[in-house]
Amino acid sequence: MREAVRTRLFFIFGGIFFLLFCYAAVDLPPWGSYRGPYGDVIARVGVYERHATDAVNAVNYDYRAFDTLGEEFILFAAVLGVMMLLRREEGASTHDVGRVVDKLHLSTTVRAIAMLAILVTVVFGFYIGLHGQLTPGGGFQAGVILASVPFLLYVCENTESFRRITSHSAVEVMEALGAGSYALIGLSPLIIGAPFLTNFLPLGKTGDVFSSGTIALISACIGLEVTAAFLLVGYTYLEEIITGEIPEE
Amino acid sequence: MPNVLHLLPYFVAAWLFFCGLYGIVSSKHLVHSVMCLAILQSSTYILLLSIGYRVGGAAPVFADIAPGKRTVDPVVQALMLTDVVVEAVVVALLLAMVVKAHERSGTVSPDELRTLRG
Amino acid sequence: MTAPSPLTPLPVAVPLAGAALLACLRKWLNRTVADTLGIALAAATLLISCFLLASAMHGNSIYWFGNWFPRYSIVLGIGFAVEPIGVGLAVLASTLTLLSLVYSWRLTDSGSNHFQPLMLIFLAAMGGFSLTVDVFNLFVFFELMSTAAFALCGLKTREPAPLQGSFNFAVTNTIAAFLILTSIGFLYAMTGALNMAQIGLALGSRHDPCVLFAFTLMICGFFIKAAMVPFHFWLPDAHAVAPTPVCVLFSGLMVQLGLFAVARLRFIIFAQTFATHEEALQLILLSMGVVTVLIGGVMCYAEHHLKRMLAFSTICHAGIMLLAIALGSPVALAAMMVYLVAHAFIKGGLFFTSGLLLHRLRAIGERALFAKGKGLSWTAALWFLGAAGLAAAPPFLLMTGEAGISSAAEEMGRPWISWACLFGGAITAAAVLRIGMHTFFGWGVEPITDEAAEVGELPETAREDRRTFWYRFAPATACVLIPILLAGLQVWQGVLRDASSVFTSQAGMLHLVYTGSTVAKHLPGWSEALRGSTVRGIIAFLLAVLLACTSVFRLNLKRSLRLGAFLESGIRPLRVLQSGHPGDYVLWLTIGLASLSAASVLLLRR
Amino acid sequence: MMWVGAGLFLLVAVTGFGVVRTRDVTSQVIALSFYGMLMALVFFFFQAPDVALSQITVGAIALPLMVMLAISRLKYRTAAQRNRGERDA
Repeated sequence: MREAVRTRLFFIFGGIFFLLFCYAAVDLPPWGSYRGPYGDVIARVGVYERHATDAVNAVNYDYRAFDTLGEEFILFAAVLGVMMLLRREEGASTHDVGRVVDKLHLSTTVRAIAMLAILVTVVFGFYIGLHGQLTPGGGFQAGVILASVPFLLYVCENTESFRRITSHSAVEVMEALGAGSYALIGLSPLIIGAPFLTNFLPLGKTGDVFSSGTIALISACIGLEVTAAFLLVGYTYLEEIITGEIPEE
Repeated sequence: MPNVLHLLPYFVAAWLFFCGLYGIVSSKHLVHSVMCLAILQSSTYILLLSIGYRVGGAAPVFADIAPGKRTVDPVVQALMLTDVVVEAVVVALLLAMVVKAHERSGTVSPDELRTLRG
Repeated sequence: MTAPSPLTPLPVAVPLAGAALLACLRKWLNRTVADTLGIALAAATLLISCFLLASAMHGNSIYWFGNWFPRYSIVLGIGFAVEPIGVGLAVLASTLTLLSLVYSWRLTDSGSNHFQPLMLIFLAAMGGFSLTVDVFNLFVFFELMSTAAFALCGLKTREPAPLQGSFNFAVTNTIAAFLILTSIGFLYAMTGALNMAQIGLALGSRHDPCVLFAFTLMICGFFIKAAMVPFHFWLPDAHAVAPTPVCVLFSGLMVQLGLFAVARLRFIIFAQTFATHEEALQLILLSMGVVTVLIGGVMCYAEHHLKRMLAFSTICHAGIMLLAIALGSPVALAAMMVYLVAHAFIKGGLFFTSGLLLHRLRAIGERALFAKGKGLSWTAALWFLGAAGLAAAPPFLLMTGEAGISSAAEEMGRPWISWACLFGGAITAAAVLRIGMHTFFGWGVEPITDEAAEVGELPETAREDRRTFWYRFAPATACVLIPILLAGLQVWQGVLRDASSVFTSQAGMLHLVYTGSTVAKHLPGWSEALRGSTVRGIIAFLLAVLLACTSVFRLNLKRSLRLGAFLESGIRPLRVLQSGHPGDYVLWLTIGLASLSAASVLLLRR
Repeated sequence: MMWVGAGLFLLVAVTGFGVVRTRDVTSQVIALSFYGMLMALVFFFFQAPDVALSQITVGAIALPLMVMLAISRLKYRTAAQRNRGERDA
């Protein structure tokens, strides 16, 4: 189809869709007047039942933990997919086109500051991850933050250490372990006859780092998986550039 | 006639959906299409966020507020967290396809990808 | 209340945990071990699902994850309904996955062992999708299924075509996911619930534009997955390029699960919505189904790439299943499920057989295969049996499903639906027969071809080894024989009918969610419709043979009799639409979306 | 409060359209990152700190980073193939 025709047709039908969307939205409850009941019930009972002060994470890792299991495996499948799509085909020879030489030379001061930034990021990541059940944050956010550390290394010119960290098989194992142990945490209550993903651990004292039973544990698994997942995706994209080898056609 | 202000977020969601579709339809670069998909996705963020919002409601974190206080809906926020992950995932996977397609056929323009016709 | 079986979460949890294990050891496992583990896990899932099915036959129950029972009328957690239809689909999913994994044993490219874990994740997603009664959980499994499918579709990275096919697939299906999510947002805003039954209860018979729009968004999302015209463009592209074992899962089950979800929504969430507009809704869905059957059938006959041809035949048959859903009676649903099971195996068998041809003859285009298959008697037998199965000829199970659909249609005063079934069966079978006559007998002159058939599909197997081992034949043979066996077995059809009386009743589902059990009503069978359907099946097969002959022996016929040859060259405007351009596909998606929402919001309101 | 929120929403709508209309992918990444940040601000403003945090990390950083990596790989491949072509010629 010619482009002009395509765009014009789109404006007609897309416009109709937009107008119908707006027309239908008129009957929705007005903005700012959420009326429950699902969220209100959870906000009311979550703290008492789960000893978790962050209701969002109580929903995510307990009331609707099964959704989150699916979500983590979506991430897992996608990382497998990215690695598979960008894999080197078996038997394909490579040739060296030369690595990208870093043109940037950072001064010692900048590097020192970068190292400080890395340190702060690591601390921040762990803080966010460990207090998931208490304050906003949790395993997912912590994972993304921690995964940014090797990228910071990459940015301040240390490509070799980036490669050494991210190309390690341990990263892949870590990712699978994170996802797998989430499934295992879900399976373990079956032994005592409780349903899948029951929060079977002692709930602890509200406000403690080690409170709310499996919520903290699941959060940690997710942190592990997400950190590794983002590292793997990043490395897979960068592999060619940092090793300077591209496969022979 | 309800106040337009009370429907604005829904209209914005509809608009973003429209924009995302428009971007993909008129795209000339596959990476551009992928980013338009991300915009399309943000339509669902706005919709979910505004559904669970309550005027004067606090954030559903009871670390520093008393339990039982009126809060916004925690459930939609949990749904949005899932949504954020889905966005990242889809983009990563689509980009991998674009990169590989470029390696195989040397182009990133949807107009030139014509091995599947008829 | 009936206590749910403790096995309920395992059809999802076992393959997921297994996928993590396999991915963890990926680098250190050699191919054989990885394959064995994959097959063992799929077999374990199949076993568990069978046990679960046995327990579901004793009585329906509901499983609450995390032990979160509903408080009064508010459902707190996520539930899995243990009822024969959903569990039956999980069994079907694990059977097909097991066969596919057996087929891909050792020889086909496994993408450095990424293939097996992705297949297991795909399996888990299909299982969860068919069991869940929570809309958001349905979305999560939809997305999980899609993500695994996108990756699997692009497995063959040596060629450009698979990457383009999977890109189109991924873009359209991701938009589908957002449509579903938007609809979930609307439903949640209106009812404050995510459990299907609770939403249905809260909505009642409301049918303002808001509900209707949410309905349209939801069904459009699932129609994209189910490849209904005009949302179908991604399907042939994806199927033509995906590896054979993956095609089997795509065509056999993934597409139909979209329709299954539409049925779930229609009968549970929106059961009361259309109480006063049943007729108008039927009209919209039926017309969509008819268009799908027509376009799918005509395009199927015009294709010369084996997998593309089979892909269009899937579209055609999915259209027939939509006709059954549109009827909306419990009998029609039971018949549709029978049809789904039969189609899954037959289509799987045909895809496996086309994979065998690609393996033996190193080609997948009709012209390239011309007369090459002489002497491949087993492959030929499977191929022609598959054609008979597609035509719904006796003794295949598809005929039983067709009989049920026809009898339900008769009851609703729409007897023409059986003619649509006959058309769909005949034309798709004719395409399969035509290719079979060309390939295995070398009849007629060299077949015509087209650009799409030239998409050089690299063989999936290693060149050195052209022998065909039993593990390549076995899945294809099983897929062709199972529908014959199932047609002979009457017991399960009774169970299915009773189960569909619960599935189609909102009250039954509500009872299940809030009290943990529900009682199935007994539905009468449709054995008296079987005779008519047998006749139609035979007619369809004969018509298919005739049509294929007018195509194969076109030079021996008068010009006016060359109907097959005319259809084979394709209808130009229809083929131009299949442009392979993601922008075009999204445009068609928008057109479908706008027209369906306009139709439902404006026509169904009143 | 509501009016500030409305303003933010309008800003999102305009920026979203801007991102779509930016045809050059490298500039679009920057726009997308800005858009992600804006979205995080909206989340924070409407009492969704959890989502805001993940939106900052994913929408404003990880996502544009991935796109950047993909673009750089596309460019690298093109340059490498061109170099090779010159060398062979």
